[in-house]
Amino acid sequence: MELKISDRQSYREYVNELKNGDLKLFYYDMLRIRLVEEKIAEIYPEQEMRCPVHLSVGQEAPAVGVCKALGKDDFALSTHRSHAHYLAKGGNLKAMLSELYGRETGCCGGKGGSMHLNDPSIGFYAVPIVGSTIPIGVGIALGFKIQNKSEVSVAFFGDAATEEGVLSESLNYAALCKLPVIFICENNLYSVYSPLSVRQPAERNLIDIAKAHGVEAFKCDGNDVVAVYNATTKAVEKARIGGGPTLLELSTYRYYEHCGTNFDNQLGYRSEEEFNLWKAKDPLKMLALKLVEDDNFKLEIEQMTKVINLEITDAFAFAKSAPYPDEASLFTHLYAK
Amino acid sequence: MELKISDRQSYREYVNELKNGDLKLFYYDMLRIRLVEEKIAEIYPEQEMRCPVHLSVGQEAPAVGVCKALGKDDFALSTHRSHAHYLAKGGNLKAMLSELYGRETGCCGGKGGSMHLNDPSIGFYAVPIVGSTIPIGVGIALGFKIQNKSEVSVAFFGDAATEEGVLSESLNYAALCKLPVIFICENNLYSVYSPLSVRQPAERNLIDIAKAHGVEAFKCDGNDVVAVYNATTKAVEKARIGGGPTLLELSTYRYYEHCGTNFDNQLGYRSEEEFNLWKAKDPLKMLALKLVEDDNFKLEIEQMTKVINLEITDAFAFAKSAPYPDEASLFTHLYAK
Amino acid sequence: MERIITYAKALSEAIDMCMAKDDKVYIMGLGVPDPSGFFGTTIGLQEKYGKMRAMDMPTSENGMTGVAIGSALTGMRPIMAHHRMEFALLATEQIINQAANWHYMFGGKSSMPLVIRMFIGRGWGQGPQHSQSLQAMFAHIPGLKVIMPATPYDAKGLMVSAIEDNNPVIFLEHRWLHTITGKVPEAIYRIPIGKANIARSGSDVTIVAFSYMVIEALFAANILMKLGIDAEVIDMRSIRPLDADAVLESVKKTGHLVVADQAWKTGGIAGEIIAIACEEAFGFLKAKPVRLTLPDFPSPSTPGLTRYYHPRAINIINSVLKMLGKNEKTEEELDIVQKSPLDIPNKEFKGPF
Amino acid sequence: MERIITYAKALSEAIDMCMAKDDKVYIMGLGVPDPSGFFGTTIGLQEKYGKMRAMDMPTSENGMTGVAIGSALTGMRPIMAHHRMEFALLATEQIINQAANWHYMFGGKSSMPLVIRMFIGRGWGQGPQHSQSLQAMFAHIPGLKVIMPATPYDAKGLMVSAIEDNNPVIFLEHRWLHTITGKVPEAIYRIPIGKANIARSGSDVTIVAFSYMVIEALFAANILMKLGIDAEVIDMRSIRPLDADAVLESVKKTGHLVVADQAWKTGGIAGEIIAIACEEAFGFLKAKPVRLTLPDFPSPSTPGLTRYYHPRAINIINSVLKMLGKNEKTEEELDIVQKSPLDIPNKEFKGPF
Ligand SMILES: Cc1ncc(C[n+]2csc(CCOP(=O)(O)OP(=O)(O)O)c2C)c(N)n1
Ligand SMILES: Cc1ncc(C[n+]2csc(CCOP(=O)(O)OP(=O)(O)O)c2C)c(N)n1
Ligand SMILES: [Mg+2]
Ligand SMILES: [Mg+2]
Repeated sequence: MELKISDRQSYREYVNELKNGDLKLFYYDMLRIRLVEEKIAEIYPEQEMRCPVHLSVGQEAPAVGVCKALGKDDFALSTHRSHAHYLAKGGNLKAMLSELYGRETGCCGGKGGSMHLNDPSIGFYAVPIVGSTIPIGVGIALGFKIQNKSEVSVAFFGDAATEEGVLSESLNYAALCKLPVIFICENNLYSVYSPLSVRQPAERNLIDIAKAHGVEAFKCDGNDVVAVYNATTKAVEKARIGGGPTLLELSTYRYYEHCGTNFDNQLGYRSEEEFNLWKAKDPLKMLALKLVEDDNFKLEIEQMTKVINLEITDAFAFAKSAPYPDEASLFTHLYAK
Repeated sequence: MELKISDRQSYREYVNELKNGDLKLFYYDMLRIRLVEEKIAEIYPEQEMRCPVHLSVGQEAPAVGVCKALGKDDFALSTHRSHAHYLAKGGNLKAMLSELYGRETGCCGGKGGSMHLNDPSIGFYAVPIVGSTIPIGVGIALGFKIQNKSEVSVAFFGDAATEEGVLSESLNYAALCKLPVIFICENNLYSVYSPLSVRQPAERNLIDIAKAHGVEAFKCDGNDVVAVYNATTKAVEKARIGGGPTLLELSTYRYYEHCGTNFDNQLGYRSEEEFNLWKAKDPLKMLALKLVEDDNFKLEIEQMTKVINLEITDAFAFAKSAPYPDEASLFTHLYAK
Repeated sequence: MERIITYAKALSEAIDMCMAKDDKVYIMGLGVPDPSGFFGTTIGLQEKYGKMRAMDMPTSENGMTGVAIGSALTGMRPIMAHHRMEFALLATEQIINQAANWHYMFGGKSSMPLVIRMFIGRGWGQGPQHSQSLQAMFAHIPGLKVIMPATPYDAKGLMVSAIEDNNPVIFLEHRWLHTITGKVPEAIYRIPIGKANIARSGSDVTIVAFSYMVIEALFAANILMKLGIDAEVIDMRSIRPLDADAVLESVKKTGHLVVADQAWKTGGIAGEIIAIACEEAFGFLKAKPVRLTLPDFPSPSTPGLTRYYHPRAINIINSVLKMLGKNEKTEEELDIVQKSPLDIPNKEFKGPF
Repeated sequence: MERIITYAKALSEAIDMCMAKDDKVYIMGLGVPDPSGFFGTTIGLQEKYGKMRAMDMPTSENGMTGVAIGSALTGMRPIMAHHRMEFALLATEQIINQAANWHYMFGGKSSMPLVIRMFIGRGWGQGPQHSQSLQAMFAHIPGLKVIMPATPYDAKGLMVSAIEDNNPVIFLEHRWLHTITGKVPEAIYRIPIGKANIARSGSDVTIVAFSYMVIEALFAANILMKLGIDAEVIDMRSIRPLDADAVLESVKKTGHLVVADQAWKTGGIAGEIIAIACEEAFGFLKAKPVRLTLPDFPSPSTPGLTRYYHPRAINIINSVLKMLGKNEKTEEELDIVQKSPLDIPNKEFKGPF
């Protein structure tokens, strides 16, 4: 069978016709994120992307599952580890890679680098101060509420961010004003090299913390993109009709080192065994299992991969050939008009 | 009957001999705090105590109940509303009043004013930034733990302080390291003029928040000094043997305005009815009820009052006649040697 | 239009008018709907605009600053108010890392209309954690604007400009100013942020001040006039952007510079102004420039010490006299001994703040 | 004793020696026991001193600073470390309101031995929230000490002094310094906090610098020497207390002042030093003083812009040339074009930080 999928858009159109089309799109988006990240990892050593990068490989399901439940005008706020969220929310790949390359075509015009991906037109901002986008996400929800809009806001954050007091402040205020905000904690067990055990008491329970603040909360398998999507969809529906905030804790795992593009299990801060356990339930693998009934799916994956790789090659070429911002732009955008 | 109680010390000796001696001392200490505060309220309009004051009248039971469960080397940290805590912990009345009068004999040499009462020799510090002494209290407990001491640390704070994220950070760390710290929340329903309802969602529950962080927690009637004492004693015993932190939420009520020495119910931010409800269960009244079986107790109260008033008169005279610090002392104590 | 109102009323009018005109403007802060209403500047707003546009908030300064920032990203124009600058220190991360940077670091794609009011200044024994004046901290940060109006007229016009500005503005109000009165037009008007005002023109010496120190500087200038010295008083109004041209022009004319700032000396804005003058008007200065600031010590509580802590008109006068080679004077000699205590803004004040 | 070690090793040695000597000393910070060990400065400490004295911590900068402060009240001597100054902004309230004030405001009754290490500086596209240099903010606060060592020798001696000091000390480490090498005695030694070092004596011009800019200043001085100009380089080492005497003595000798600070201009410490020179050495300056700083814009990420953002030796050289009335030069003319990219500390560095 020959699929007519020459670009992302037509692949979308194509699968929309099929049974399981949604799931295939989930797969497509996760695969695209993974291939982008792996390409970055591959050529980062060229030293042309001269900024810190935090890869999301292993954590594609939270990004895609959550963002698929959102509309374009909903907002998502993210962290240092934002490539997946940015792409899943609909961010422009060329603008992202250009930003990693520090070029004027980057989504910050080169001023931000990998840790400051953003695109207001699709409701997306990321900054690398742990926890700091959580209240900003709540504030966006407040803005929607005051203006009687039906949009919602999502704050992505990691397990370390739950140690910042600002989470508690954010939960309290979101519950107090019943704001349309969804707190997404991607618990990947680590903060840099530090496991949960040196940062949080064993008795601690994020779900209970949220509930004690008056925020509904659920745990969810963060490697199961469909489960993430369903849980988020419910939270979004509730939020849109004034039902207030929800917190979701998604279990997940990162494959690469915290910052940079190497594998670092050899350092010993986490075990090979643990790593393999998580790889066994890889989010792409898990979703593929759901789709195997469809005979063509293996073939489709190959096709998707080709299409995506073309897009990636193209985007890297675009980024690499774009110019650096000129000296004058150092002095622009200090103040908004 | 003529009691031989000419000063606080001999009163202590006297009641120690009696049945119910402890309770009488509780009463004595609460009464002393109340009389001191009322005297301040009475003569603050003279405009000689030229600093903001936050009176504790109505909230004597938490101060006395908690501090009676502590030893001299245990630490207590307090807030803007610290007169009661300071006195209950064993602070020197003359040094306190001198500080309110800004004199060189003050516990800060005049540099701090009412909001910075302190006496390291009895383990006491207060500062008026809401929430900020909570982690400091935890840090003292950490210091004790590292040094293998058996002392404990207590952090007093109000209901508004539970809205500061630093509480959550403090609970987490105290539980993580099983530190000997006791969190005392005096919930008097208000932050300045703001009731709980505009600051915290109805579903919010401090006890559950603490527990979800891995910290044991209990509610307790903050107008019942004996209940406070018992709850604290249990928490202290647990902490001393390495059992970790406890949080106690004590229900209580302040009678005077937030800052200053007037009654302000007429402003309408709280109802006369609510106020009277709380006055009906006044902590001194409640304890007196427990002691009425003792025939002499009414008489004893009169005697106590006399003794305390003598002490107060004396202390005010001392403070008022003490000199202001000299100009040179403005330039001392910038750095410790 | 010779209407005389207080600084507090001028502010309240500016906020009210902006809220009436633009339903995106809202105000939040601990105690916004209080009977005391931020020294009278927020009274009645909640009744008029409802709880979502004039709101009390939890004691969560850091989180709530993030909330204000987030709301600004949806087009709202938040005003956040703090009774004391010290409380806002909990929000330093949001203010400095986030609010100040977003427009620039995202390549101009987002804007951040946000006014943060902080009360500063001295009085009634508030002491080391309730009377610090940390304006230099914020004035050091690119992307912020920092306003310190001294008069009711400026308070209104600069508050309107601040609210209408698409950038984060730190609006600092010295608590001794709220009760002062001055002419204020009823209509809405704007004063450009970043433009100094020649509060008094003169030819012998330039006295630069902002916020409450402008009051002391003008008083000093009047006394100096009696002593035959014609002082120019420059009210900076904003300290970021800083109107260097106004300072330089004056210094080039007078050749003498005194800067008065009720903040610590080392690393303060007074030093910045002196540095600018020395860099840009080198050769015009006829005597070494002088700054009058707080000494580099924490803010004490007792009136026994605050009387020596805060620079006043007499210190400005004597700095000028000395700079011009004249003999210094005492307050007694000048007959300007203040009758009410030095730790309150006016005779009517009965404490506490 | 001609032992040559890195700045990182010098720091690690200082910390280790102090921990060995005094069991009250402990260190905490996110990642203290990490394999990377704070650029190698904390490696092995946990193995040697255990988890309670070399501890990782939750990502709770504000609370944990309070914890450190509390522990100091029981006699402990905490060292807290932050990989980036920006993270410590969450703790501004504890640092400025609490740590800095306690000794003074409690009338000298408590002391607060506390070292807070913060990494600052540039490189490898870290951008607006990971490479700010906010030293001026802390240097403005009475009660704090702020140290910015430039050499391995100073790093060790000042770290020992900081740990033994009974006051809160902000210890700032520019991340381009950790790999530089220099002579460091093996034994423990102290360098007094608040004393500048004449890193190079000269007679024609005074170049004042601290932290990484000392490296650039010394390089510039060498080139200037070849051009026949004899520059004195003063390494401030501490910026609070600030050794004004060292600056003044030098300026009185040379009559020319250039201050180089890798921080923003407005309200920065470079301006403070110029203000002091103008106030106290007025009449000695033969040309207008100059400061070389970052422009007043946020810190961009791309190497396309950072190359124009950070002042370097060439800028110092040209400032001096201009000040002395000579023609400015290009890096090409001086044959000092840097071969490795400008956004990394050395050729070996392969990114990221
Ligand atoms: C306030 C703050 N403190 C510390 C850091 C340094 N830091 C960067 S990423 C990170 C780990 C965050 O862990 P987590 O939130 O679990 O996200 P993950 O990296 O696992 O995706 C830390 C501590 C930071 N960026 N901000
Ligand atoms: C961080 C901070 N924010 C705001 C304030 C202003 N303030 C002083 S006391 C107070 C109310 C505190 O209420 P609560 O903690 O319940 O204590 P209470 O006054 O009821 O004893 C507030 C908001 C402050 N001192 N510190
Ligand atoms: Mg994590
Ligand atoms: Mg309360």
